Amino acid sequence: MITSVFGVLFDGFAYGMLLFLLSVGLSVTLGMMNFVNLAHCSFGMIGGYVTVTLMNSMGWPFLATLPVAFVVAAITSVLFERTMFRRLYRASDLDQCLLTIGLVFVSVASAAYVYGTIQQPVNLPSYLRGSYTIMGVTLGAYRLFLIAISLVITALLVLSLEYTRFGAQVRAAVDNQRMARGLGINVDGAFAVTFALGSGLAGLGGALAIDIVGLDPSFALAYLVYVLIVVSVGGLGSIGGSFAAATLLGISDMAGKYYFPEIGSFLIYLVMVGLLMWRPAGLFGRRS
Amino acid sequence: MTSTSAALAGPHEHLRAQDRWRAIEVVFWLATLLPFLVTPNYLSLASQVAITALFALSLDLILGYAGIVSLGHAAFFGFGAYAAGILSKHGWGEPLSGLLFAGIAAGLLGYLMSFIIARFRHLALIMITLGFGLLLLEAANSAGWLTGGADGLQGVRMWPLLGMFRFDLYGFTAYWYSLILLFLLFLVSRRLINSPFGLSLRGIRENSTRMRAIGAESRAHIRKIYTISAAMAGIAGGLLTQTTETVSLGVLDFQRSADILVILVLGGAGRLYGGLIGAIIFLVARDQFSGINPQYWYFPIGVLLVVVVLFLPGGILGGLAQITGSERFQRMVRPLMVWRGKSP
Amino acid sequence: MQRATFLLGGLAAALLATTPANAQNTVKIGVVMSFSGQFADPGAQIDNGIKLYMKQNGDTVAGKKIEIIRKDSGGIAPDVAKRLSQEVIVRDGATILAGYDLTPNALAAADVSAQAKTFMVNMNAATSVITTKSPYMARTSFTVYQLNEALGAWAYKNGVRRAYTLVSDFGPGWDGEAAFQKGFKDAGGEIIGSARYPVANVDFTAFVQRAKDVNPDGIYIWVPGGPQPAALGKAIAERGIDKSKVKVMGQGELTYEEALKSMGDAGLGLITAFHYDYNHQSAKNKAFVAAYNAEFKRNPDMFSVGGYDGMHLIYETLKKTNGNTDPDALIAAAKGMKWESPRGPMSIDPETRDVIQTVYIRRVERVGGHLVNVEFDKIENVKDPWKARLPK
Amino acid sequence: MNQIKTSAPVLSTRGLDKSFGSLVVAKDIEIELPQGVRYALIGPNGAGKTTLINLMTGMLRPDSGQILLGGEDITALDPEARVRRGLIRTFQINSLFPHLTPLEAVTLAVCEREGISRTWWKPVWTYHDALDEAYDILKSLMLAAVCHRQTRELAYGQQRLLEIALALATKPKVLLLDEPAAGVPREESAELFTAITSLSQDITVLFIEHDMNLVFRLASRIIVMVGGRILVEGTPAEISADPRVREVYLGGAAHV
Repeated sequence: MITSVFGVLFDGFAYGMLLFLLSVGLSVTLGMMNFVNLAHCSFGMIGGYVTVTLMNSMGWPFLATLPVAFVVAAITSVLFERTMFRRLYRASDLDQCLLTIGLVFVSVASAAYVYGTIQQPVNLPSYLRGSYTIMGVTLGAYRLFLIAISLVITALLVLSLEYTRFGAQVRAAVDNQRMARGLGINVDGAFAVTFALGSGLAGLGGALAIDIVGLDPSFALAYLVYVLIVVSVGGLGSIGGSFAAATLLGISDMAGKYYFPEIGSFLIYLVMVGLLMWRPAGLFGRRS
Repeated sequence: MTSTSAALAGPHEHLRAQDRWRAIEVVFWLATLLPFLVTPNYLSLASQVAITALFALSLDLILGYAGIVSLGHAAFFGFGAYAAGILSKHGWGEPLSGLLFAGIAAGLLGYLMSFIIARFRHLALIMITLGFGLLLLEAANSAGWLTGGADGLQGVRMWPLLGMFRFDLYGFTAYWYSLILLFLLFLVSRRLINSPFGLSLRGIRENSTRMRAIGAESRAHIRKIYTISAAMAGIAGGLLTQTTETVSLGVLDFQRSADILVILVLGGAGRLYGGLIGAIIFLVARDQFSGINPQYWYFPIGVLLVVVVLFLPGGILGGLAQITGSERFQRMVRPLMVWRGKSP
Repeated sequence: MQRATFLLGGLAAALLATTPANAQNTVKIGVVMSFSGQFADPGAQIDNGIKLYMKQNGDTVAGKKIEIIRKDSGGIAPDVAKRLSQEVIVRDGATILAGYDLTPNALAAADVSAQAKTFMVNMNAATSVITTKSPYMARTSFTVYQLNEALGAWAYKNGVRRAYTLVSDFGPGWDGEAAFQKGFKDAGGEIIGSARYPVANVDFTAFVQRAKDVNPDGIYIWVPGGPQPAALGKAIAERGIDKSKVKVMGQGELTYEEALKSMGDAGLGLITAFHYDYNHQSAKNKAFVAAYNAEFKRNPDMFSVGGYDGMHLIYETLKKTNGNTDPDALIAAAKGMKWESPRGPMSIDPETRDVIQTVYIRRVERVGGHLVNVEFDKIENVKDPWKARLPK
Repeated sequence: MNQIKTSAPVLSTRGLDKSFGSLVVAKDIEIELPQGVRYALIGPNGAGKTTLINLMTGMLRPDSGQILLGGEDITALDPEARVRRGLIRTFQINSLFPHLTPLEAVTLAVCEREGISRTWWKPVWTYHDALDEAYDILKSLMLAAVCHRQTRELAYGQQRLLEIALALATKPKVLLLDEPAAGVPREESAELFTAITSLSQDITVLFIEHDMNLVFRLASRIIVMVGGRILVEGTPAEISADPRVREVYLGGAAHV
């Protein structure tokens, strides 16, 4: 019984970490510039396809593809940010939604054209397959890897935002854009870098997600709902909030399926609705 | 657009003039009859456009007028669709009463939901509506005994409309039935948005804090319009069930909620005709693009959305209104407008 | 603003005003299925099967030119599928309906087939009841009952006594569960537990752990295609279920090609019941797979063969009727038709118009460096058992 | 100009306290506003003037103390209910309806007051009385000429006037104006205050204003706040003679 609790916690946490990587970028850009980027998962999809291409066509090892997935997604996103998104920072949310949904459609069709509609397989190296059993709890190797990499990234993010000059500028820009501008902070530049960082993380998340959720052109739409759930429950612009929300949702989803399979599919939505009714601005949000 | 002459005629005359039917509106509604004559092979598409337009109109009432963004409006569409379907399956296939039933059922659900909706705004509101929509979808999937689950509800059979008109293969009955309902509910919406209640809704959209400060009953207004909108969406759903004699989980899908939002924003929210134009453009474009290539039609549709946002912010009608309202455009077209005997 | 409204309305009307070309010597086939969205890949594979058959056999049969009109239903949307089926008949002049990947869509289109009296070939949707909805419909795929009831009986015969079932929580999953349990229990087995997982589930560890906890000697799984089979296969391996002691069984989607690639060795030992695999050993299939590879740079799957055999059925019935597209003549010609498909011998049941075929039992093994489904047992001439039980 | 206290106070507060953590923003506030008086509320930045208005209108809840309107305790009522009883405010930063015309906005407020806003089957223009009333309010504030323009197109000073017009449309007993002339050029602000002081004597007005010339010319009584407390209350003459006030405003000479 106790071991099953630990097992569920572990698996839920790993799943939550995946959600966290996919969502944290959106939370920051939405909180910082009020830009509703529904195409966020399209950047995740780019990362996924980069990994698949490098592995299957060029024979790269899995781990080596991950930084490339990050970089390609980040660069692509900045191109879009500089050419298109920035023109809409002052537009209404609805126009922003429409533009980015349009881009999602384009990305879905493009992926289908280039890669076909087929499920992309990813063949993990042997050391990431299988599992370890520690004190009766089975820990999947890939899940351990996922948790480790997410914790490292979270630590890096928090450290760089808390202790670097760039981090201070970003935080200032999130808190009060106008005042940040007044203080001579290059808000546009800070935003472009943050945007790239967020999309890069989504790209990394997309690459890491293939093994768990697969990859086909519908990825860009299918995981949008989960990402939005994490962002809203966590609170806009809050890394800690996204982390907590992703963990909470991952674990409650897993626990719900394990202990109450009859209502397993309802649980993630019930948790979200309940939390938002309790705290409309999200767990760590300052404003809704 | 100039108002000086009307202003002199007294404050109500100006508003009354805004409320009057314009020639172009009459032309628009007459044009909706064109499919009967010009494209009789496209009547089932036309009826789907009319139903989608009604659904978009229902969303416009809450989003375009009261500023309540919903990513779960399919809940009411789907609830109405299933209500009409289940009624028919259990032996009552009379269309008009079935539609009334669908509207009341969805309206009741909307009324219950409105007590929650009225308390939230912004992202929380969007996500709560989305959450409830998905919960309803899961519930419909689980309640296979009632809804038929993923296979869809089987055994929906409609009696002839008014006892005389069968729902035919060509979609003839389906289209005029949907069109009349769209028109009637459009009239209701038009009346509603020009009423004091409609004015208050726009106030809520524009500045809900200020509404509190002038003592407005904002929450009561929101509850009311949400209920009306839900009932209307339910009628649209019921229409879909009745004209196609099918219902499946697709009516409750997140995709349907997202699509209708895209359609409304594409056409222009808060303009009454926005949802109608959006539905026509989106569905006709989809039909044509997917006819050319059934696999990659998402691409041109996506490009269409991007282009509209970049060049016509505020949706097609919003963007056009800005362009036609601009001085430059007025100067440009004035010579062309001479025959009308007045400036546009 | 209102001016623009009108202009756009007029434009839409003009766009719509294309008239269908009409030629006496053409047989038009409306193919309605998902070409986009979540179910785009099955649609693409069915379409590949159709294309390959037409490439191999020409686009003329019995003196008539065959023209395919493709329509995208975009997912679970019976209203759209129904409308497109109607339109392809009334607007484009199609005399045969084909395609249909999803049950609700096929059920809705069956109404059109029955009402408009149009010959309809269901190339995929696998719920038993579908073919009863139109007397003009035949099926060239399989039914869930056909495969899984056979698998249930086979499992008992091969030593499984206490089984756990885990299925996707929607119609086909329920059918799979019911069919396996019926076959298994009728043979004498005991179901010691069952669970249904949410349709949109992504992580299966919790469910697999539950199954493991009750210690069964067989686990039955019903999973649709997409990313879930690989996730399930991996979860089973991760939870340390020993497949030499516990038989892990399912319908063929569990071990489709891409899923096996993602699973890697985790997939070894999974047992599935299916009607087709590209690894099926026959001359006919070898030629089919080679041609398919050359044309589409990938292997055919159950969807491809459904489309391929569906076209075969249409061609052969047209030959029999000498190009006559009268629906009664076509369906009469289809009834009882037998042929050798890449999947093996198959025929159309003259009573139910449903498919009769061999159900293969396969195990995942490593052959020449690749994981493949190796057939090691088979049950021949299986009819849809669900329809056999219908009151006549 | 000088009013004499005749009637019972329309609005009064008793011992209002409010603090955010250790920051005290209101301490033991006791105010009595008689009918028809034009009160000015002055004090240095951060004295708690806007906070006091927020407390009185219910946008903030006091930690302790009472607010009475016409003798009724309204401390527990929400802002909407206070508005319906005749206590209304304007905002220091414009809080208007950008896409409505002034006529629509003021009509909206009139309709809400009259309960007409619940009806959705009759067009607005059929309510001639409501429209006429709205139009008259706009006319009295010199906004009649622009009453069909969109609010966001109006000049800033006109928008400040519209703030007041909206408040008047609720037929207030007490009108609380938070820096009604904030951002308005000095020449226009005098005009604006003339409009305010010539409002009906049924209305009690309390305004926050930094321009001491205006305050001393137009207010019949003045309250001075410092650090969340009321320093002194009196007629303009009394206030200008008060040494404590002079001390407070020593650094604020620019205002005078």
